Amino acid sequence: MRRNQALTTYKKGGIHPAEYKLTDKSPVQILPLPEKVTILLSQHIGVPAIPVVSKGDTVKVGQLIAQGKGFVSANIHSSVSGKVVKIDSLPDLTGYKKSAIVIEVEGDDWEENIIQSTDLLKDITLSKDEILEKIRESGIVGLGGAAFPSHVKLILPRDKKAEALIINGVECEPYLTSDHRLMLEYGEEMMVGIRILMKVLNVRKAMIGIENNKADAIYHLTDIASKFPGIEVYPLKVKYPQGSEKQLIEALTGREVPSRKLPVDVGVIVHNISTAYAVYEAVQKNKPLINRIVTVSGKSLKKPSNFVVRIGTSVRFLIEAAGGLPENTGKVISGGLMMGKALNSLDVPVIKGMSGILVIPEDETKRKPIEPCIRCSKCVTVCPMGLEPYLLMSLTQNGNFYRLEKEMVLDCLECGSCSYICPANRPLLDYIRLGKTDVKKII
Amino acid sequence: MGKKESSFVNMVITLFVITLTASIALGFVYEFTKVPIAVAKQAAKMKAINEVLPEFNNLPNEEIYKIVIDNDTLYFYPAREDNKLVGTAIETYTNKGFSGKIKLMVGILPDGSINNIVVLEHKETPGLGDKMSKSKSDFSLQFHKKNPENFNLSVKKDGGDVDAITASTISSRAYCDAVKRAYNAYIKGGKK
Amino acid sequence: MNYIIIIISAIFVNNIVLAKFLGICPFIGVSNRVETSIGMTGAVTFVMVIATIVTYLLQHYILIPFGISFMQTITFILVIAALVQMVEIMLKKVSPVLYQALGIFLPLITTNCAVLGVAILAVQNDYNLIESVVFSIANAIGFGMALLIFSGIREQLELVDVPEPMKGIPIAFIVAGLLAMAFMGFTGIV
Amino acid sequence: MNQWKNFSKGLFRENAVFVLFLGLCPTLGVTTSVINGVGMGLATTFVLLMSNIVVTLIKNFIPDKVRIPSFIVIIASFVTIVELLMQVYLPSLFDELGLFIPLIVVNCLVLGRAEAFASKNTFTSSVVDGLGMGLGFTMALFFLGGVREILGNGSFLGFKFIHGDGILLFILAPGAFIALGYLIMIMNKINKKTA
Amino acid sequence: MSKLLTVSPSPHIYGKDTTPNLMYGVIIALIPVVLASILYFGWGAVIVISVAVISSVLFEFLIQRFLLQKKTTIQDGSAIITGLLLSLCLPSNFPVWLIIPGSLFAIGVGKLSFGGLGNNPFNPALVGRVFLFISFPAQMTSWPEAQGFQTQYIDATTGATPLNIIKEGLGKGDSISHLMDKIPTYQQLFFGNMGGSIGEVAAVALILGLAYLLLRKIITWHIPVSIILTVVIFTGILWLVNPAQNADPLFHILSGGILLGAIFMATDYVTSPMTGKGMIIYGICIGILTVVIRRFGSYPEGVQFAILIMNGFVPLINYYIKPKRFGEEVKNG
Amino acid sequence: MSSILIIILSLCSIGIVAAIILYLFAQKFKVPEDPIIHDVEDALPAANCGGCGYPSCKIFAEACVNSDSLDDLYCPVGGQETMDIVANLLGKEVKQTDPRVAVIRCSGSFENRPRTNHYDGASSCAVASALYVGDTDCPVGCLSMDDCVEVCEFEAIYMNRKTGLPVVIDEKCTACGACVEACPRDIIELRKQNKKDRHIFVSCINKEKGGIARKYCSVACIGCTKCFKVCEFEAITMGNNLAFIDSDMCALCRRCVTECPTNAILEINFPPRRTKTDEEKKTASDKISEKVKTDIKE
Ligand SMILES: Cc1cc2nc3c(=O)[nH]c(=O)nc-3n(C[C@H](O)[C@H](O)[C@H](O)COP(=O)(O)O)c2cc1C
Ligand SMILES: Cc1cc2nc3c(=O)[nH]c(=O)nc-3n(C[C@H](O)[C@H](O)[C@H](O)COP(=O)(O)O)c2cc1C
Ligand SMILES: Cc1cc2nc3c(=O)[nH]c(=O)nc-3n(C[C@H](O)[C@H](O)[C@H](O)COP(=O)(O)O)c2cc1C
Ligand SMILES: Cc1cc2nc3c(=O)[nH]c(=O)nc-3n(C[C@H](O)[C@H](O)[C@H](O)CO)c2cc1C
Ligand code: SF4
Ligand code: SF4
Ligand code: SF4
Ligand code: SF4
Ligand code: FES
Repeated sequence: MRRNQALTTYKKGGIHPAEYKLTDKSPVQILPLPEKVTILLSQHIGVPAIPVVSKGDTVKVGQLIAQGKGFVSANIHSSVSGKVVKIDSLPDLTGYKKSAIVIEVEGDDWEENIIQSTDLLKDITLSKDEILEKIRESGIVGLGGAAFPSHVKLILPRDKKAEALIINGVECEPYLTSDHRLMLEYGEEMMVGIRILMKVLNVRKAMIGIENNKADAIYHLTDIASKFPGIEVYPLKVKYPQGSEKQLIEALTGREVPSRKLPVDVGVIVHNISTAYAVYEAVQKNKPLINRIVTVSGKSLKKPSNFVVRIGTSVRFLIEAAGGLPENTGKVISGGLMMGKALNSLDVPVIKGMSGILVIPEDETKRKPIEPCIRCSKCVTVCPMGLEPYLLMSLTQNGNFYRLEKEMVLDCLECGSCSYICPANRPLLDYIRLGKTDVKKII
Repeated sequence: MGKKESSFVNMVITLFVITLTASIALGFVYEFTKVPIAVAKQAAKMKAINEVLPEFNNLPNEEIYKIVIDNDTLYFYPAREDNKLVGTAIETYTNKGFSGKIKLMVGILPDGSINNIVVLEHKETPGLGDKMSKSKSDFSLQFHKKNPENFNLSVKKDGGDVDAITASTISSRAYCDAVKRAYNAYIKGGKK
Repeated sequence: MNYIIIIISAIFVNNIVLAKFLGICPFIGVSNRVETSIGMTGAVTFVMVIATIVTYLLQHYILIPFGISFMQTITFILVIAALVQMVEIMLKKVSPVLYQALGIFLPLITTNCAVLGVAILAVQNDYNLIESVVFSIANAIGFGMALLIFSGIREQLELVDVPEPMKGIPIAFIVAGLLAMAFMGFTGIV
Repeated sequence: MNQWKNFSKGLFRENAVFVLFLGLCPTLGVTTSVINGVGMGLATTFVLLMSNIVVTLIKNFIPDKVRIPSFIVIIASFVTIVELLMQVYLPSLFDELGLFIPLIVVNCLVLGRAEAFASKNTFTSSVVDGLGMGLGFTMALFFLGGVREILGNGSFLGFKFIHGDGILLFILAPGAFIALGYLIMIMNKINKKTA
Repeated sequence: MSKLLTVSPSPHIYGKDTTPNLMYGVIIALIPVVLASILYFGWGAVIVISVAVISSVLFEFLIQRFLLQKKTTIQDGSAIITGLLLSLCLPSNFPVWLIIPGSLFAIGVGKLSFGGLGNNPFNPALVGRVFLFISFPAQMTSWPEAQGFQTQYIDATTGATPLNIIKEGLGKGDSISHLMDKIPTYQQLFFGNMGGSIGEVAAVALILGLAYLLLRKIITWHIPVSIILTVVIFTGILWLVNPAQNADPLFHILSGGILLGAIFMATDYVTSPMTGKGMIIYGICIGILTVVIRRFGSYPEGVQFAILIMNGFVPLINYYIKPKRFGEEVKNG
Repeated sequence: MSSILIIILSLCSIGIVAAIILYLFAQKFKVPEDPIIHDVEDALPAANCGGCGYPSCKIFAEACVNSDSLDDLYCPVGGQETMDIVANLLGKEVKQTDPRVAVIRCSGSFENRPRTNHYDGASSCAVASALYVGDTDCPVGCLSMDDCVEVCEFEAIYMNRKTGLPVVIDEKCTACGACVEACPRDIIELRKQNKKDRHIFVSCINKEKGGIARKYCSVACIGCTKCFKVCEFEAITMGNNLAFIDSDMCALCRRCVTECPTNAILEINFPPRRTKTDEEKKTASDKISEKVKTDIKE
């Protein structure tokens, strides 16, 4: 029904990196259980969770092992069954050490109340508050990247009202296909998840934004959406960073979220497609967030695939499953090419927010030598937030934090479009990020 | 060292004494230089007059008279030898210079021909327009002993007889304009 | 029309800094920030106008009638210095805000040849009182414009990698030179 | 020895133009030729020296509040004297330097020295300082005038050594700035090396 | 681990544009102009262009290598552009021994004094050109006639440029309609047949270059379009008010260096504003200044001064004119 | 002669009128300002360098006058002398701060600390440190990207490219603390300046348990407490698996240096040891201090 509609997108800036969606035709496979998982206690934005098990305890799949304390925090559940062998500081994705629980896998013993069948449970029986509690208990965090505890987003401030729910199916990063596969394979479950979210938020309308390069998903979801009142699919023009909350909202509604305001301020709430699916599983099947789909991809990999992975599995294990680390590997990236984190070691665990592992050959990783800015203004043109990256970078280098704040450095999404486009290979985002941290320190 | 404190009386007295001393000193220097300065100023003009006119033995600047023509006021300095007019120096100007006003002293002989021309004042570009000064180029020599009756006071580009200074047509044109102005004034009533 | 010519001439064609070389010290010294140069321009305008008025009166009602024009320099500077100090003292008390914005530049302006220069030029050009005022305002604007452009460029240069020996004053002079070169394009407009 | 240091600092280490950036207007304004530059420099030196002498002699009798006005009167008197004398003896140079002669009064260098040095030091030091500073200033004007005359006019001290014109720009306003910019850079380098 | 992983902040992929890419793009866009100029001026053009380009590149190399003692950047192509554009606004009989100080000034003073590519506030080619114009006005104002391929260089037949004819004529009190007979027709102006500097003879070649630059997205439309439109509107008004004293807009656009300036010089990244809004303001001011200088000033041509003057204002424009920030105007429904 | 009279009259009257008006103005619009601020400002070096943490010398002078004690106020350029003068002027006590000098508390040179990955981002310690642990596994070790070198206005630090560690030139260091601020890893410490620029300090700030620390870096402090036990002057404190030598207490006896099993304690600018046993056991610090000397000479 919306197939012939003109494609919309946001107005300002944006780039178009190569897509490399190698795995968009690979069905999701279930990854075998590893021998050991390392579950970090800080997988979300906010206060780290506090362990509620101790060394030597045996745990089941789905058992609460660490509790989120404080308003912005999330529970953490065991993703495997077995014995807790260590509660210690271990390197996280940045290599710095953070608290983690290490569990040795023994069998696959699930908590009893989790419904393991794959039947679609369409009826939403729980009340609004019960749902919210369920989501909180299940430790669901945003799976679109930021890993912000989802229940917090669902509790609207008293004076604000949401008019619509926006579901982010954009997946604008190169290589990544986990959301894409999810939409194709678990479309109906996801729709139920969206209905649940709509119920909690008390909205009549949900808009699913999908970029035009996922035509199959658009067709598929448009078909099933007709069975779910209020949910509509909107095809979008391909442009990075359309997946970013603010840009997506503008693309779909024409509203711009003002600087340092939240989406609720323009009457919408954004959730990712995988988050909606996780909500479905939590509410309908009692299943906490213990696994997720991770795209393991890269041109040099033997078997690029989409895996369902237990949280805490080591990245090395995933790469082995995808054919092993090629000889010429330069970088291993968690997340997408544009926003992902390069890993300094393969012995780090999968976390809730990890949507992909990319293996990039050596010759493609080298940054080119930095040249002086030629003031071509390309970075200004592509910045989706209307900032001036070249200026932000040199202000950071000169330590002019007062002016940096005035130039709205805190609005930067860290989308990387500016560094991508710069013909002089300037590490714009590297410095802007630093500038943001420094500015946050002084205000 | 003990400085004086800044009381009202002290301040006024100090300033008074200083200004008094200063003004006395200045007054004397002024008195002393008053006449020489006037002489020096006259000397410059006299030098120009001398240069543009043939030998004379009167004091042209004491016989100065002015002629008003088309709203222009020009000063004339008649030169006589033994009471016989041998030439007239005319202080003339133009505003058409590349950088504004140019002042010339033009010496005209009784027969109407130009004896000599000296630039009194100009702001033309050094190296270009300033070549109209005698010390910088021979431009002004071409007017020597020419009678504008049969010497068209325009640059060649405009159909005249004057060779313009290279790359300074504007200055040359302005120069001619000033000379023309002097000549016209001379013809139209300056001849005394 | 006369006023327009005075204004255009003072701002563009015979810009006080770029063509006449007056007020170079503060031009070089106080031009690293755009904001300061705005303050400086305000202060200069203020002082220049007042100084031109007072010196005009002085010239036409004291120096000329008494035939002592040679005392121009000494009387003008004395009056200007006293005036600036008076203004400074007064501002501090009457409007601390204004003092904060302009006052810190005032002592600098006393020893700024632009003010005395404009006062003398106004007399030399035989302007009447109103023309003198227009002349001084236009010159102040010309000064301000040059200062503003200059501070903009210098602020930008601070963010780039100027060769070590050229840093600071030398490069400022080069910029001033190129700017003066560009402004030569206005030659002949009036 | 000490006085020599006192003297030479004005020439190099604390050169008014190249290091302290004072008195820039006359520096740029009159240096179309060496002669003009040196003439201006010497006129300034004279005023500087004389005012330093007078200030250091009477410094103890001047109350603080009227210090600046008194200094200005003293300086202005000497400037006027220079003006008058030049009109008698060097009328053509006086015309060339024009406005910049009365502006010696506001040359930050002169007042700055009176205020910062002469009002605090002994007679000999003040004389030496005035001389050093003034000659340093003259030297700067000499260099700048030299560069501009050579490049802009192809002559030195009025003696023409090339046929035709020089690079006009250096005689005009922009050339003054640019030449001074590079001179300061070179001076910086020299000062740094000897430091 | 045998081989070490590489770690760097995101993003991990980069676009294809590089500085040399963009610069060589501009050089390609200049090819039609160069060809046209050789066609009309012959050997003179060849000599002037090659001397300017070679000396610019050489000076860039020598100064960076021996005075600044850093890596040379001649391979990025910007010095070639500077040399090319400098030569394109010289007359084709301009003596070689003056071209060399011109490129030295352009590269040495205009560019490398500030630290080289990207730092200079003023357009180096124009700095060189205005330097020559001011320093050697005689040589800079003798314009060979465009008469098809010629073999003579210094002693080429010279004539006045259309703008000069107009300026001088008006100065003498002639009226435009009278003067128009003396200058080339529009068709000649468009395809290139007039006295003038090497690069401004053929409007069509310049417009080809503009098309290429826009297609390859090397520049945006803002600057050229706003300059040209402003000149058209401003001269149009003057022309309508007093056709006897003012030439018509089309003449102004096609004659002299407006197209060359608007397309290749005002657009120089380094010396033009960073935002669309800023570029338009910049363009409009250049247009106005150009006409003011042409019409009221001493010089017949004003683009180069106009661009240089506005180069001076660029930092202020960048300081005050900001891009529209996301979410600046709240559009709620 | 009458013209002289006119001259005298006019100039004097202008002078006197100016004096009177100025006086009246000064009286009428008097703004109380503490003259002492001016005096303090005069005493300061007028470098306006910001080393004191205030934007200009004048503001620092105001701060000195307005605060109750001068404890937190220190002008690094003028040094203790200047602060004494200021204290005298204000009649306030100054805390006696000994002259200090910066030291680098990391010995994780390329040799001592294996690299575990390759960094390819913007060359800035701050950027790298915010991104991740760095190109070794030590989460607190030097990142070798010159942030401290760039920030030093006195050119008192340079990077030794062979070791990948910065080196402080003691004579040039003014202890302004800029590098301490700049180092994202807090490696740099201002320590008491001893005679002949001698230092003894634990050149490591890693708080991991011994075994782990040692794995990252062969000269890490492993918290074995041997030095702590041997120090007679109670200059050494232990905490979090890390020893710390208080420069105010240390008597430079050098006992701890030889005691340390990992050579984590450095002695700099000491004459070489003469005993035979020490010859073979030439400490890492000896090597480094020799290196420093030759580097400076170069
Ligand atoms: C510090 C912080 C506080 C937030 N607070 C709220 C909140 O109070 N309510 C809400 O709905 N979302 C909140 N958010 C969530 C954001 O709106 C956004 O959904 C989340 O950061 C993920 O967005 P992204 O992946 O586009 O960056 C917060 C996010 C952050 C980082
Ligand atoms: C530059 C940028 C790109 C993003 N791209 C995507 C994306 O492709 N898909 C997605 O679901 N979220 C993306 N996000 C995150 C969203 O902004 C937002 O956090 C998310 O949709 C909120 O849903 P969640 O809380 O359920 O994760 C992106 C964020 C940024 C800043
Ligand atoms: C810096 C500069 C100064 C100039 N000064 C003068 C000048 O003083 N007098 C003049 O007639 N033209 C001057 N010109 C104008 C040019 O030489 C102009 O092109 C010339 O007058 C016209 O050329 P033509 O004389 O060969 O016809 C100057 C040009 C420039 C760039
Ligand atoms: C679109 C474009 C236009 C350019 N125009 C000029 C120019 O007019 N003059 C010039 O010297 N360099 C020009 N360059 C080259 C380069 O940007 C210039 O040399 C820099 O100013 C040197 O820092 C241009 C480059 C580009 C990409
Ligand atoms: S990373 Fe920040 S500054 Fe750069 S384009 Fe994205 S939002 Fe703009
Ligand atoms: S894209 Fe790069 S070269 Fe262009 S303006 Fe931005 S930082 Fe400068
Ligand atoms: S920054 Fe300061 S403390 Fe650090 S080495 Fe330099 S002078 Fe010493
Ligand atoms: S000491 Fe600190 S600032 Fe200096 S290089 Fe090492 S990590 Fe960087
Ligand atoms: S000499 Fe200093 S402002 Fe002119």
